Amino acid sequence: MVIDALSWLLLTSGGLFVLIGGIGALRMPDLYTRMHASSLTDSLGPMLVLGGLALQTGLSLETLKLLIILLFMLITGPTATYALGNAAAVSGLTPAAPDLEDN
Amino acid sequence: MLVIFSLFLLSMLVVTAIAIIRSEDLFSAVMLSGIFSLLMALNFFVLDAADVALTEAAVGAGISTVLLLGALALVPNRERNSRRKRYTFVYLTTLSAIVLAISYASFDQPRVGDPAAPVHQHVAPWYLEKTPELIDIPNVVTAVLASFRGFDTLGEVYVVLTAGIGVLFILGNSRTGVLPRRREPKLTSSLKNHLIPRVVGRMLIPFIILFGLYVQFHGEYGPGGGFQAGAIVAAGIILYALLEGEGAALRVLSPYVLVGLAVGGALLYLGVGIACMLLGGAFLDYSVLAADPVKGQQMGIIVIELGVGLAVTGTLLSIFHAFAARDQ
Amino acid sequence: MEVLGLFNYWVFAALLMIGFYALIARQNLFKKLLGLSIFQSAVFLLYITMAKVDGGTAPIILDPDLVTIFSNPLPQVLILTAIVVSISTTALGLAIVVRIREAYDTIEDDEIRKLDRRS
Amino acid sequence: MYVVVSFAILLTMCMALARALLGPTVYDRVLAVNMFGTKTVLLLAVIAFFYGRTDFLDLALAYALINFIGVLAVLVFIQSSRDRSAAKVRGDG
Repeated sequence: MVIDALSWLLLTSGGLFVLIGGIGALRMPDLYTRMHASSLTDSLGPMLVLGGLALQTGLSLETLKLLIILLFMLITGPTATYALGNAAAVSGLTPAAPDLEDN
Repeated sequence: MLVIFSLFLLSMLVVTAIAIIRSEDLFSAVMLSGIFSLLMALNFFVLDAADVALTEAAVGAGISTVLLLGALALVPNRERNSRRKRYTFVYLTTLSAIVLAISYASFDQPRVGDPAAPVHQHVAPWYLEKTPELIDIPNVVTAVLASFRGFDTLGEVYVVLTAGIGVLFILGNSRTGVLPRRREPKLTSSLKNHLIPRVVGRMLIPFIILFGLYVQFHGEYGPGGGFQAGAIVAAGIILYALLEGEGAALRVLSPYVLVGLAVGGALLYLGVGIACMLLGGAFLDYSVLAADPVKGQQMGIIVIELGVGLAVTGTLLSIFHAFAARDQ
Repeated sequence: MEVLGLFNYWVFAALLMIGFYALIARQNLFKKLLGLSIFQSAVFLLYITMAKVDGGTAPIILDPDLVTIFSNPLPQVLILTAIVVSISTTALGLAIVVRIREAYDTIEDDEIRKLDRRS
Repeated sequence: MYVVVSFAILLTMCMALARALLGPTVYDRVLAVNMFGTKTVLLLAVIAFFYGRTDFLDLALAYALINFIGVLAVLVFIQSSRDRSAAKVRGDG
């Protein structure tokens, strides 16, 4: 019962974080801030959602599969973000930060 | 509930398709077609087609983006912006009329998921009923693919092989025959000076190949089979080519090995069929392969799935190298 | 709800014609190939839609004694192979486009026709 | 409850799609595709649980492994096209 409640809590908060990341990716002003919004929630969201799902099944082959999926997402997500940010920075894309120009 | 999922996913599919057609930047069109493929896989999954969704995942996520980009590197990047678009209005009205006509005709179609639809009445119940008895593997899709409709699948494998041979003939080099020529890896065409993607990518490759083998040999019990496994293994090796340069990948698996894999896989499939004939059965009737017909069927399915996997891996990798080795 | 059951067919029709529009109205050969693959995907969607059975699940019989509703395996088999065939044939088309670019230095259909007429 | 999570993911997918359509630069579109890929993995996992067919997690695993390749291919493509145009400017292309 406690595990069930905990799993629902993880699932809903995961859904919330995913949604926040989506809003950030849509509304932020330039590429780097969008990447910031989406990549952080792309790591936290799967952790919470897949963790919640893992609590649903108990200890079984499914838990193992979920953990493997989570592991690969945690490895590849930040790498892809790094590569993308690096490519954008090398190509000369600058952050749109009007406040910095005043200093 | 699933109806609403479908509504969402299908509407996104149409929006993406329109965006693909409208965008004049071909690179964005390729990116959007990646999203299109993801949405298509989700739709297949919601419609209960796990095997098809896995195929779409294996092909759409890696291979098709890589091939489209490989071709895009050799052609102009932008569509010419033609101001005078003649007949656009005529086309749009005609095609909208056809859409409306098909939609109107759909009111005579059975509703989606109607169990009384004609398509579910004839041969499908027989497959579902007889598979446990005749072949005794859980995945009916694999059973139908490899055994009941094995002849059809043989044809498909040869179509894939023929397309691969066609690509090699069209893009091959005149000096070295139809095989793409070996070339020193250009530093620019790999991620050699990006340490993090290289380390992570190299770590992933064995897992991708392992997962491919799992899909290959678990295909009788869950979603999977030769087509999916071939595409996944090919994706793993393409990842190596992206990280270390195309030449390095060619040193691991030379063009001759790849063509050998493709042809060998296809011949393995054909050979099983002929072996069945020699043992006194019909072409591709695996029952004669072992003393127990059910065991014979299972043996036949495993061997021909292996043939399919080898043929698909070899063909897709040959196609990839043919595009990658082409000079601008 | 009864009408929503036909939504898949409408999406099929729309995708089919979107792909066909690219084939006939766009001049760029690469775009034509993308349109062709959308056209193919529309057909895949139609087949998989027909395979669905209400309350069914994917046709993997884990326990033969348990009576469950399964979706129709046959259209799934046809489409499974068709997906791999479609990527190979698209690659063949792309190869031809690459060669056309090398021969004519353009991949716009009307410009190629113009060059052909001139020679 | 699975429904709530799946709708959150579906809405996020819509936003990612909007970003892919709007995206002023190439990189925005790549970012959108990457986001879309991770959301697909999550949605596949949640729907597998919703259906009660948890043996279909293989699909999510396939995407978790292979999605990465698309992004890297895009980066190689961008890099090589930049190098090529740089070579053209120098006059040795």
